Amino acid sequence: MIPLLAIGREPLVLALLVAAVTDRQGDAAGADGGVAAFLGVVRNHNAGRSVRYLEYEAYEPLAVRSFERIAGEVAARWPGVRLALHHRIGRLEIGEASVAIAAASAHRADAFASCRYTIERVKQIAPIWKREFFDGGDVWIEGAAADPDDEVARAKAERAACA
Amino acid sequence: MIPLLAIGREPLVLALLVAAVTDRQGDAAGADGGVAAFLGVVRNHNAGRSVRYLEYEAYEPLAVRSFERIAGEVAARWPGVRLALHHRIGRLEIGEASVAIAAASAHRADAFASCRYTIERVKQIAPIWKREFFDGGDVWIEGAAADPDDEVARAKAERAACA
Amino acid sequence: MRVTVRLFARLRDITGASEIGRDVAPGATIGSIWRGLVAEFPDLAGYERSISSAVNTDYARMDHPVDDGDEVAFLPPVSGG
Amino acid sequence: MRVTVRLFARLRDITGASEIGRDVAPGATIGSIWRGLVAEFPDLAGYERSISSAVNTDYARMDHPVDDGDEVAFLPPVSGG
Repeated sequence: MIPLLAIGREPLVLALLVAAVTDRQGDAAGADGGVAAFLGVVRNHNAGRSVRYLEYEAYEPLAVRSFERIAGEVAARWPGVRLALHHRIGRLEIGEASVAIAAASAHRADAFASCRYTIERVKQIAPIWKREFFDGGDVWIEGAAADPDDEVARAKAERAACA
Repeated sequence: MIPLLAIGREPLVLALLVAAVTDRQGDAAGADGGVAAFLGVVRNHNAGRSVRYLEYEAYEPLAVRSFERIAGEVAARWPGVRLALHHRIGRLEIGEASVAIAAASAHRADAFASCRYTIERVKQIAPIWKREFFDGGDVWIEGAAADPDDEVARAKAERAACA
Repeated sequence: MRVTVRLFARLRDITGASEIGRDVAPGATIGSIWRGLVAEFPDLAGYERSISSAVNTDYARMDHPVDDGDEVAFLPPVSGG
Repeated sequence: MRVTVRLFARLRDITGASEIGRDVAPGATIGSIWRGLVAEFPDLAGYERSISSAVNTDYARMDHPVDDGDEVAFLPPVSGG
């Protein structure tokens, strides 16, 4: 079975994440009613630039810890949700998936909310960076100043999740 | 390429729906930034009963038309979203998927909202019924009185989608 | 005029048929066909307020007139997903 | 005391190194190491308000003291997902 939380260079396979979150043992077996999933995909346009490809890098051990932190937040906020989160690094072409998330729950509202919350938190606190290679140059994309203890950011992620 | 909207007896394969919504041609090729997806899964418990399996039936031609209507509502509310929606009928075991949805969009907020909206509308207006076989008997599950023109129901689906 | 009536899920269990042929008078509506069925199968009466209907695989209201050859469908509350 | 400094993304481009060894005095903090780097690479100064930092692969604040052998990391604003 694949790990629930991972960073790697191989193409992401959403079906493996879905299988990982629904293959429960013991009392939880068969209790899932819904799986919400998300794939982040490399887009051919950004900020008016024609994107050729992206290169992702990560501070891998801290990124995995960040994923564990996010999974812990999800477990506290949505008990019973089982979460899988994989991020790809290296060179990614247009249309390829950079991040894959699957969240299984007895009820679809929790599955959707926790899945959305997870991608928001990845963008806020995971030490991962993308370098955009566009027609005419390249640029490091810089988004959020990462601070896992920033409760304002966390509340914003919860709002985005409609939680 | 598989159809975007379908009803059938074969097991659902989410990856095929994801491929169908992201494989765009012309100007739209490469424009997707995210895909939100949902799988409805047969649960082993419902209303205090131990479920053994479900049997789904549909008024198939009207169900497909309902899916087309939902896709039209999504296109009007979230322009640029590409939607796939498949529902399975026949006997389904615990853990099997009864419905699969994928929604691709340039922006993840639209992908999530349209995906959630779609499952809410399926439950409201698709002429599909499940018969639950539980320990000790069986029962037809009856949910929503289907009325595609009911704007109160539609607004409720939009609220659930956090739209 | 002759129409085909399609019945689903528990409505089919109550009537014992998924498809019924019905001779109807000119001016018949979905509603008049429904009332005829309720007279024949009293257990259908409980669906008075929750039934949906369709003509020729499109949703239609109870006051919708029917034509010769139409397929009329009665739908109990749905439970897909 | 000797620490290893890890630098990512544009910080690495500015400094030209993904990993730098640094001798630091007792009482050094993440912040004092950062200020030393900024003195050496003035282009880092623009990150004053947006930098994040970590010690031994855990997020840590600028006032966090460092020990001999620590791995200190400086992170520009993140852009995963």
